[in-house]
Formats: sequence, structure tokens, C-alpha cells
Amino acid sequence: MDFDDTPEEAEFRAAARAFLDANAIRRAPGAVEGYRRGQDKPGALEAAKDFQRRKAEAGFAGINWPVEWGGRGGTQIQQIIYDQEEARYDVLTGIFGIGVNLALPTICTWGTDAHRARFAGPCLRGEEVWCQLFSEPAGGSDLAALRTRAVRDGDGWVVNGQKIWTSGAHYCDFGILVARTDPDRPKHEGLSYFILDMKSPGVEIRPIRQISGSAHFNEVFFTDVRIADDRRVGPVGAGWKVALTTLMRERYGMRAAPGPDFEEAFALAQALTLEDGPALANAAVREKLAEWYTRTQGLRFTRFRTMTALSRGQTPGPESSIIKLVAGNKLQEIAAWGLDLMGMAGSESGEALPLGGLFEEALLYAPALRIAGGTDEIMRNIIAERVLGLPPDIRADKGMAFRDVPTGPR
Amino acid sequence: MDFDDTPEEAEFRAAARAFLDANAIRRAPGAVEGYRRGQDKPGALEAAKDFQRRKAEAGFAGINWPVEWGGRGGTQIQQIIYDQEEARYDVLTGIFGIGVNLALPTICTWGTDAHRARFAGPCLRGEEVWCQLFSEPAGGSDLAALRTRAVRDGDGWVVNGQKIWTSGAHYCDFGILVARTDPDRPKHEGLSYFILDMKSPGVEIRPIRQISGSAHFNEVFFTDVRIADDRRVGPVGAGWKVALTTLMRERYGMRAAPGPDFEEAFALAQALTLEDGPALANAAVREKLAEWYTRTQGLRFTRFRTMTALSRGQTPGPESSIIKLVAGNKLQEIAAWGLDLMGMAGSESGEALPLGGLFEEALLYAPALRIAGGTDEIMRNIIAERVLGLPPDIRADKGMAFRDVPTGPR
Amino acid sequence: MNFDFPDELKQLRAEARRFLADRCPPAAARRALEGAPLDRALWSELAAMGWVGAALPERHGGAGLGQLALCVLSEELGRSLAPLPWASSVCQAGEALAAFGSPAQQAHWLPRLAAGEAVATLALAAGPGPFDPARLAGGVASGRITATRLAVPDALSADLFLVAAPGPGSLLWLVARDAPGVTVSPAEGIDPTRPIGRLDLRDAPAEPLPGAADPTALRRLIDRAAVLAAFEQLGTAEAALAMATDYARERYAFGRPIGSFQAIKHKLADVYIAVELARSNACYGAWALEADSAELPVAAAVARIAGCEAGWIATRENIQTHGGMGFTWAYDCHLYYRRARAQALALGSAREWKHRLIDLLAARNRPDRPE
Amino acid sequence: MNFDFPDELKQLRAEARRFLADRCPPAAARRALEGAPLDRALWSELAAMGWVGAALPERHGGAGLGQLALCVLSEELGRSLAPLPWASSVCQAGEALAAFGSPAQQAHWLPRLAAGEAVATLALAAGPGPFDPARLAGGVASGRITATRLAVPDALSADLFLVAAPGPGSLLWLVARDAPGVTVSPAEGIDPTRPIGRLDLRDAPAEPLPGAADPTALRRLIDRAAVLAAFEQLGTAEAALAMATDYARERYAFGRPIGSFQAIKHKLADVYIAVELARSNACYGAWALEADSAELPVAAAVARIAGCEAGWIATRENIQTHGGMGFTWAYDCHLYYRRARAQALALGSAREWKHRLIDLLAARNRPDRPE
Repeated sequence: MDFDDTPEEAEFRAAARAFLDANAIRRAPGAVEGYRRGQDKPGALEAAKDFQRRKAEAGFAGINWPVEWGGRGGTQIQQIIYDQEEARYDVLTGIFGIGVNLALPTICTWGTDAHRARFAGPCLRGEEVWCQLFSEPAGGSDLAALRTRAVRDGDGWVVNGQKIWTSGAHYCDFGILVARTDPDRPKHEGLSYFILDMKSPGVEIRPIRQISGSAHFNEVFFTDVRIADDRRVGPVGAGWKVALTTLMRERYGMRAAPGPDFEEAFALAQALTLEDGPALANAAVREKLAEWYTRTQGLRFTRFRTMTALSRGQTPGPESSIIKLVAGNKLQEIAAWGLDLMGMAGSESGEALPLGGLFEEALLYAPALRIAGGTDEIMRNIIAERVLGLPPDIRADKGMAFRDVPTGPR
Repeated sequence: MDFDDTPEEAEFRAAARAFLDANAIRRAPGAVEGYRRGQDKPGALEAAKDFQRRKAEAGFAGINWPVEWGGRGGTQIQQIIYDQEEARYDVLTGIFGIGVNLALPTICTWGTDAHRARFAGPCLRGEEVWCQLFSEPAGGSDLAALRTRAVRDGDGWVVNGQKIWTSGAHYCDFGILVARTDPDRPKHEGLSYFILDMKSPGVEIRPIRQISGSAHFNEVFFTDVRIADDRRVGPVGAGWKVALTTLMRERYGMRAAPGPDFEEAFALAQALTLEDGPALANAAVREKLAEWYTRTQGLRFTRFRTMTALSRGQTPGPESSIIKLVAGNKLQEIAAWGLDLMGMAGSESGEALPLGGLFEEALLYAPALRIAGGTDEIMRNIIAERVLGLPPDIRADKGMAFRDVPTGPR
Repeated sequence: MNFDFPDELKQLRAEARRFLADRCPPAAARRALEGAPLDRALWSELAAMGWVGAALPERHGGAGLGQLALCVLSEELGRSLAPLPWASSVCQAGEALAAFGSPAQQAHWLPRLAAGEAVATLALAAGPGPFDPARLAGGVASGRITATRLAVPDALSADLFLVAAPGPGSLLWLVARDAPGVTVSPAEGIDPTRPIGRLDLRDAPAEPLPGAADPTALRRLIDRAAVLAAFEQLGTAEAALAMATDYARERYAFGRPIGSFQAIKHKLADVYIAVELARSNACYGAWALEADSAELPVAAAVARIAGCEAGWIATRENIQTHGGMGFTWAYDCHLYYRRARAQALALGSAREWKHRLIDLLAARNRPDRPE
Repeated sequence: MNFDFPDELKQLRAEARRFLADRCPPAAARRALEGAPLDRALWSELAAMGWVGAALPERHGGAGLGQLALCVLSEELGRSLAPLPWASSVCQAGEALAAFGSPAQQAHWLPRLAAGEAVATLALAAGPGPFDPARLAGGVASGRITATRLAVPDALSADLFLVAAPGPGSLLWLVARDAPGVTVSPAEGIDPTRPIGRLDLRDAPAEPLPGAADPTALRRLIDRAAVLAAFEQLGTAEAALAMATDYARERYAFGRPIGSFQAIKHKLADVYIAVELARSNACYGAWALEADSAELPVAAAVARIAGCEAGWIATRENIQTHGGMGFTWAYDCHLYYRRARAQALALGSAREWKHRLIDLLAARNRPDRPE
């Protein structure tokens, strides 16, 4: 039992670090990775694309992609090692995540040779950015209940409807779109999967402002948008199966929450004095800190277990399914606790402290982390059904033609 | 706003206290009311019956029963005032609760004049003790899924099956029994409600030992037990409706949990020294104590709100539905916390403290309080559906003949 | 046993609820969130109905309705998320003036407050951590105060500050907004619908409130305000629960209302429990407030603790129940969430009140005191 | 990255699981609950397989398999609810002798322990409240000890007590059961499947364990034992989760398996989360134990805290999932509940470990220490 790289892994890590040192700026130690901070800075997109190009040239883009797609053909653990290293640098590669990790792997798996030839390279080199057009306002957690219609028209399709929660729609070049091609079939059976050029006529993008005031998501509206049939991925009606390839990879990539964690809570406690002396001597504060440290370490070592399996070329167990659920709730707890500890002076007093504003900011974006990418409730369903093997809930819409499924007064 | 009795209430309270002073022993102040302690003492049943007889003679049994049933025809608030006063004395009237509060009110409402004439008086005077024969092992929370069969045979019925969770079956004279008279009807529609003489041939009683080691519940088995048709209460097939009369009264009577509460937790904290000094100076201990005090007071004042409505002759709101759920969980928390605070010496160290054994005992019976009389889950369903008006869950067995309802591999 | 509000106050509550639903729906709070200044016309309307001066004596332009009236109105102001200086000007500063002010101070300021012409606020916090009336920062000398106070509620619309600071004869000082040496700057708070500000005082003229001579008096003021705040919290929590319940009934997923899923039902049942416990404890606080009981400090603490808990779970899980829509700016969920968190900080967090509650209970139980 | 047990230990685990399922199912724990004495034949079988002396050196009759072997065996002993002195005789007293005993003490006792012929136990607690090696009650003078120790695990079947007490040269004293002045009396514990007892020593002959000269040594022994206890807790929690999951799949109510209701599903998902966090933290403890790392105290604390949490939620909600059957004596649910609670107290409650964890982390972060 050890935490060390194998010799091969260590060599790869050194190479990754050398590339990053030469092409990016290492974050100062102790700097907290904010919630998508920096993404809104002017010039950020260009800088990100430039870095992605160099990354691809150096062979670090698509490390775990097969060689025939233009990837490195490396292992999953190499991908993780590179990601670990990259996380220490101030680079914005997150915007390529949907393309590299979700869209192209799905398209390359289900699509044609022409799809691979046209889209894989530009995606990997950061020349084309991708977004995901799955969620709809009426669907919510019931992802497959989507209503956006694609109607056959000659050698193509005409799309009408609305998507939501599309990250970066305004700067993306292409989107992966699931639309309903047959509403007379049951929910999962009448869907098809398309590649949409985001610059097509009839595509309208409206940003969604979140509680925190930022707007990283969009609504995307389609009015008679045409898609050629050769931009369809997989058979007509097989859209849900194709989408599952995307969704499985999305769930797998869940990371812990950004923002204040044990370290920041500890630092706050070090800085404050309470009724009975230093906050760090207060038993209630100590117990909370100990619980968060234990949970944070538990998640860390859970990732280590996953990495061990990957390092051995094995399929990891289901343990990583807990990470998002635990991390999102912990963040909200820590944010509220930090404010309570500061007390009456509340949010303003944050300025007087080394962590000024961090807890307030987290309080406002934490709710999104318990919802986006699968609500707490959906995550518990997944754990209960897929991990523990408990039976599914009774399906009110089972076997029903989609157009007949009850949708309520709204 | 005040906590005082009206003059009429004060007068009634004084009369109740005078009766109790003359006929019972007041508990020492500060004595903790244990979990059904005393019920197992030899001679307890006889003493309880004797007290109940005197209580009836003095007009304090069935205070809220109508005069025509032989009750006092008093108000609900008078009943509560008497119960409040009686709770300060060492008397075991709980064993008459099922008869006085559940069985006879149901029988007098749905039954015949002959039923009232035969059963009301002996019940009130403590001459006949009643038990409830509703729950079955296969049913669990699904109370109406009972399988005990009553088959028509001449001028009576023949009963076969099994009941469970029957308090005091071994000393009871009569039981209220719900049995299935038509398994071809849906679950709620094929039931009938009977009065069973517990001394009938074919009735077998086996005590159920609980985690705590005590055995206040029983299983009751029926083998070809005969019940005359004139012991049926309400129409054939209307058993569920009749049973609802009983069940509504049962829910209404929910009391807080016996055993250690804030006072005992506070006393434990006063007695112990922790790492950083007296436990009562430890912030974690203080916060927990404050939370329990707040919850305990919240329940107390919730009861005051209910009493205020009753005192005005109004129907109380649904607020009392929270009491059992909050109290059961609080008890389990307090019990575990008490043990943790005592630490390594664990359960044994309790002897060295004024509250020796109380937390250990509570740890073992607390689980039952989260289950008996409606599990936490059922209580939350009731609150959500009946108080908040949320829609019911989808019913897998809806409209199905009872005999066709899936029952699983067990 | 009469643990309920008198009928005339129930009527007042119903009246307030109707008025606020009409004149001050969540859209009003949203306008404030987007930067609209205090709606002084609306505040004057409330004053004209006698609510702003509800508990003030009639000789000072008040309605003399007593503390229970403030309780029921606080609940409704909390329910409607009113972007108004109710807590600061009525429940805190107004009450402080009425309790501790000199006859001249009262005669000058109370009629203006009651009429809604002037807004007053309490300025307590000097820095992060628990508030302790016995250890106040800043100082007063020769009628001049120098101090900085953080997170002062409604600071930007206030005409009068009552500043907690140690000085000769008082711990509470009357400072007019337009006096020299007074600087008010906006601060970013969690709940911009009731904006907070920073108050910087440099040798600003200050008058002592003669009745606020010791920490006990100040503490009692805060206890009284905490009961009223608990009713505000209760109203906010109830409104959030109602919003979540309505949504859960009407929103469908998987072919059925989401409120038919136990994950949602049981969550909302837990919210209901917290709300009921908060209501019961707030009622106890109301009784102690009206009776001016020796139990007030304990009653205020439990009302405060239960109110904070109810506000937090109800507004947090309202967002969760709404799913993706819940964390959008466009839906009202965050207005409740912001308000509840701000309410939970304004008079000191639940953590501080728990500490204080146990101090009080431990003092009760000390053997050298009579039972 | 190799955060997993080696294959040979996985084989050992599988072997232990098979053996214990066969020879030591919950029915064995139930017999102990009903009063059966220690099954010495079974203990000898475990010894014969080399498990009792798994981590002891071969020269003393051990198998020399190292600490990781104790980890995997502890998990399985916890899973099977084995009513055996595993924690006391192997993980605590055996390890103490191996770490602190004189050559003569080791030569005399370790082979007997490894062979299962003798049972040893650690006697630490003098009274309620946290255990502190720096402040031990009782005393030793002229080779005679006088002390009372409470809740001593497996006290009635122990042949040897290692008693924590301050005395010349050591804080840990070897006292034989059959020595004069030794009285052992049964005590009522939460988990009679591993009965506790009270140890009264009156001028009983005692030998010092020379290596246990200071509180740090004793603390380290407890840290090491806590990692092993965390694996026991993990095994118990996993077994309770499996029992609840099986029941939820097979038990029907309202015409469907109760495991299809979200109230049950989501409860069990939360249990799974606690179990996974406990497993991950226990693995960290195992690494620190094997590597004899400076991180051991921190690793032991997080393993302990997570283990206590998992044991509590898993065994408590297993009862709840079983409904009425869950709180009957006849069902096995309470065996897990009792065991988990006893495990959570035996080496000090999670509360104490949280306190200690923050002491350790605060010391790390002290500016006068290098990073």
C-alpha cells in the first residue's frame, strides 16, 4: 500500500509537469480555486484556445482517446495524472470538457467515419468548442421527457423547441442535441441524437442569471432550425441510447465542489474570537471542523481508491458516485456556518478577514451544486438502484406514448 | 395571552387533584417517568383496576364520553386537565387506554345499543380490559393489508390468522379485531370489525421480547376461533371505516417519548468533566443542550396551542402530528449522546452518575418509538399528505382484489 | 390556557396579509434587489395605517396596540419579504427610543418615526464574532462619538442611528444622519432587499439615551427584538414552505407531480415540523414579551433558535424542491433564502443564542438560587 | 498509487469471511447475548489458522503477517459480529505486549496469546468522561497496584490484564487474573456479546511494561488500535447495510417492495455514503499503520470518526428499515446496533477523537513549526 506513482506513472507525471511549466502559470500555494472565477475575464477564451492548441501539439489533449481518433491512446490513469497536475496551474481548460470528454467520445463511438474525420481534430486542438443540448425546462430531473421536436423534411430535419442549462452556448461552435423524432413512442424510444451548428439560423441564446448573479448557463431556443441528416449520430429513434454514452461519462467526471472547504473553515476559526476565547478552542467549532475534515479526507481517499483501480487497468467500483452529493451539501453547510460564526456583522465582516467574501459567495452558489448535474434526490436514487440494487420506483409513464404522459397544470 | 386556567377549568383541576390526593401517591419531584416501569410489578394489575373503579365512581373515567354512554359528558379540555394532573401521580391507568379511548368510543359510535349496554360500563370501571387486534406481521405499515380471515359460518364467524403488537393481550378480556371477510374485494373493502372474547378457544398468545429485553407486546394466533355475529361492529365489509374511527383517535393521543430529555442531559453535563473543563462549559455540549431545550419547549408549546383550541371548544389544528416524530428521534439522539459523553467507560460508568442506566435503557427502547404507532416514514407521509396537501404516492395495489396484490418472495 | 392571539390581532394579521399581498408582493423585494431605493410612499402607507407606530404610545403618534401587534405584523412583513425598514426602525430603534430615550428625545423622534417620516436603525456590530453589550468597541467623549459599525441594517435610508458604544451614562447613542462626522457607505450584504451599510463616525455629535445605562438594558432590548425577529423568520419560513408545496403539487416529472415522490414529501414534512416548532416557540416569546416576564431572555433565545432553524431549512429546501429553476435569478426562491439568512445574522447567529440560552438555564439551576 | 490491499490479504479476507459465515454466524453472537460463555474452541480454531497471532512475530508463535492482516481480519470479525476477544486480546493487549513488553514478558505471554490459550485485555477507564493517558487514576507502589477499572472488555474471560495506571517506569501494568487482590465482576453493557466487566485491584502484584513509559506511547497504542477498530466498525456497518438492503428488496408493503419507496432508498443511500467514507478513511489508517507514518494519529482519528458515524447510521437505520420486526429480540438487527455502539465507546467516543483531531491539525498549522 502506497501513494506513489509507478515508475511509468512518475515519468509521465514529470513530462506533464514539464509541459505545464513551459506553457502555464502555476497557482500560488494556498490560493483558493474560486467558482469559475476568471472565466469571465476579457481574452480568457482566446488564451484558453491557445493553450489547448499547445496541449494538443504536446500530446496531452485526449490522452485517453484511442489513437485512431487522433488521441494519445494512453491510459485512464495517465489522463488523471495529467489532470491532477494541470489543476495546479491557472488554465481554463474546462470549456473544452464537453467536447473532449462527452461529445466527441459519443460521436466517435456512434457516428460515421466522416463525423470522426470532420470533428475530432478541431475539438482536440481547441479550434471548435462544444456544448450540450439535452436538458429542457419541462423535463427537469426527468431528462428523457424532452419535448424539442425534430421533424423529417427532405434530406434533413427541422427542429423547434427549447433547451436549458447549456454552459457556454454563446461561445460554442457545435452542440450535441437530443430531440424527439416520434412522440407516439414511449418516452425513451422516440428520440434521436444530432450535431448542431450553433451558428445555424433560428438558434437563439439567452443567458440565465443565477442566484449568485453570474450567468454561466443559457437557454437555447430553436425556431425552424435545419439540421442535415448526415449530422445525425446513431439510428433514428436510438437517441436515448446514444445519449446514455454521454451521460455515463458525465456522471463519471463529477468533481468535488469548488470554494471553501475544511482549510478555509479552519482559517476562519483561527482568525476569530468567540464568547469563550479563540474560536479554535471552542468545542462546537472543533467538532464541526473535525467532521468536515473527515468527510473531505474520505472523499479524497475515495478518489484514491478509484485511481488505484484505474492504475491497474481495472474498472473502478461505484464509490465515486457519492462525491458530488457529499461535496455539495458540505459546501452549503460550511458556507452557512462561516457566516454564523462571523455573526451579527454578517456578510460585511468578511472583508475584515483573510477569507473575505468567500463564505458569502459560496452560500449563493452552493444551492446550484446540489441540483446541477443531478439533484441530491436523483443521486440518491442512482446510488440506491445502481449500487445497492434496490428496485426502481413505480413508473407512472411506463409504456405510455410520450404525448399522453401527464404533465400537470403547468 | 396567558397560561392560566379559566375559573371553570381551575375549579375542575382542583376537584381532580383532590380526588387524586385522596386515592393515589404523588410522584417525587424530579423523578423521571421510566419506560413502562412498574407495569411488571406483582399486583400492579389489581391495583390499577382498583384505582380505575374509584376513578369511575368519582366521575373521572370517561370525562369526555357522552352521558348516554355512561361518561361524564365533559369537555376535551377537562379530559386533558385531568390527564395532566394524573400524570403527576404513580398510577397505572395506561392499560385502560385502549378500552376507554379507542375501543369503546368506536363500538359506541358504530355498534348497537346492546353493545353499549354490555361493554361501556365494565370498561369504564376497569372490570374489563381491552386490547387492539389490528396489526399483522405481513402488513407492517400497510395496515389494511391484513390477512386474518373471518369466514361466515351459520350465525357466527370462524377466524383464522395472526395478529401482532398487541399490548397486554395476556391480561385482556376483550379485543377489537379487524379481519378480512372478502379477499376478492380491494384491500380496504373486504374487512369487518369484531369484538373478540380473548378467552375464546383457539386464541393463543405469545409475548414478543423487544430489544430492551421487556415484552409488552404479543403475537396473538387464531385457530378456528368462533365469534357470534352479534359481536360484529358495523356492517360486513365496512371494517376499514370502523377501524378508521379507532385509528384517528390513536393518532390524536400521541404523547412525547418517556425517558431522558433535556433535563437529564443537562444533569449529565453538570456531573461530567471533559477535556477542557466542566461539560457544561463545553460549547458542543451547550449547543446540543440548547437545541434539545428548544425542541422540547417547542413541543410543549405546540401542546399548549392544541389545548387552547380545545379549551375554546374548537377543533385543534394539525400541529400535534409532529410530536411523536420529533420526540422519538430526539430521544435516540439524547441516548446516544449521553453514552458518548460518558465515553470509554461506556454503559458501566452510568452507575457512577445520578442518572445511572437511564441513557443505556433509552438507547435500547428508542428504536421502538420511531416505529410503533406509525414509523417515522409513515408520519412524514401523513404530514405531507394530510397537512400539506401533497398528492399520495402511486398505489401499486389500487383497485386490485386483495388476493392478487403482490406480496414478494417472503 | 389561552395560548393564542386575541381576535382583534388575528384581524390585524389578516388585514396586513391582504394589504401586503397586494401592495408589497415579492416583486417589490425584487425591485429592491435590483437596486431600487426604499419605497418611502409605501412606508408612509404602512405608517398611515398605524402599523409603523403600532406599539408606540398614542401621545407620540403611536397606536398603542402593544407588543402582540408587533408580533403579528412582523410575521406578515416577513412573509411578504417586504423591503422595508420594519425590523430596524420599528422593532429595534423605535423600541429602543421608547424604552431608553429621554422625554425630549422621544417627543422629537417618536412622532416622526411613527409617521414614517424618519427611519431609524440600530448600529451594533464593530467586527466579526459574537456581540457582547459588556464589551463594546469605540468611544464617546464630550458628546462626540468615534466608532465604526458594520452591517448596519437600512443604513442608507436611515435618518437616525442609535449606536452602541461605551460612554458616560449610556451604552446607546443617538446620532443624526445629517450631523457632521457621519459617513455612511453601502456594503454588499446577502440580502440587498434590506441593504446594509457601514457607519463611520469621526467625532460626530452624539446624545446618550439615558435609559440604556448598562449592558442588561441593552441585552433586554435585543431579547425583545429577537422575539419580533422570530415572528419575521416564521413568516418568511412559512411563505417559503407554501411556495415549495405549491410547486411540488403542480410540477410534474416522470408523469406525476413531484410532490408525490417521498423524497419531496418527506423533505417538506421536515420543513413543516421546523415551522411548527418555530411558531410554538415564537408564541412563547410573544407571551413573555407582552407579560414583560422574567422568562423573556429564555423565551427570546428559544424563539430565536427555532426561528433561525425554520428559516434556514424552509428557504434552502424551497430552492432544492424547485430544482434547476430554484437557483435562477428569475425565480423568487433566492429572495426567501437571502432574507432568511440575513434575518439569522442580524441580531446574532443562532450559535450565540444557544450559548446564551445555556448560560441562562445554568444560572437558573445554580443551587444558591431559590427554585 | 496503490491504495488497496495486496492480493494475498484479499485472499485472507475472503477466507476469513467464508470461515466466519460458516462457523460464527450471527447465531453465535446471539448465543453469547443469551449468556453463553466465550467459545474457547472457536477461539482456538482461529488461533490454529494463525489469525489470533497474525501480526505477532514468528519467534513468539505469530504468523508475522503484519498490520494489514489485522485490518482485513478486523473487518471480517466485525462483519460476523464474532463474540470473541479479538479487539481486546489481539488488537489491543497483544499489540501492547508486542510493543512495550520486556523480552521475558513477551516470551511468556505472546505464544500463549497467539495459540489462543490465554486471553488478554486492556483496562483503561477509571470513570466517566474522556480518557487521558496523561491523567490516569489509581497507583502502583512496590510492585503492587490498587485501582478500579470500568467497562473492561472481555474481563470475565481474560487471563491477563494490562492496566493503565501511573507508576514507576511505566503507565501500563501486567496483572494476572489469578493473582491475589484481583476481583473481576460482571457489568451490564450495551453489547453482551462481548461482555464487559469491572476490575478491582487491591494491592495486586503488577509488573511494568517497560516500553510504555510515557503518555505518548500509550496514545500511540490507542491510535493503532483505533485503526483496527475502524475496520471492525466498517465490517459491522457493511453487514447491517447488507441486511437492510436485502430486507428492503424482499419485504412488500402496499403491493410493492419497500425498497422501491424513496424513504427507504434514500435512507440506505445515505448509509452507503457513510460506509464508503468510513472505508476510504479506514484504508488511510491502514496505510499509516503499516507505514508507521507520522500521519498515524491523524489517520487514526479520521478512521475512528468515520467508523463511528457509519456504524451508528447503518445499524440504527437497519432497525428502522425492518420496522416492527426491527425492534424485536428475535431479529438480528439489535445485535448490530449493540455492537456498533459498543465499538463506538470502547476506545473513546467520536467526540473525544474529534477533539484530538483538531489538536493535531492545529499543532500542524502552528507557525513555529516547519511546513
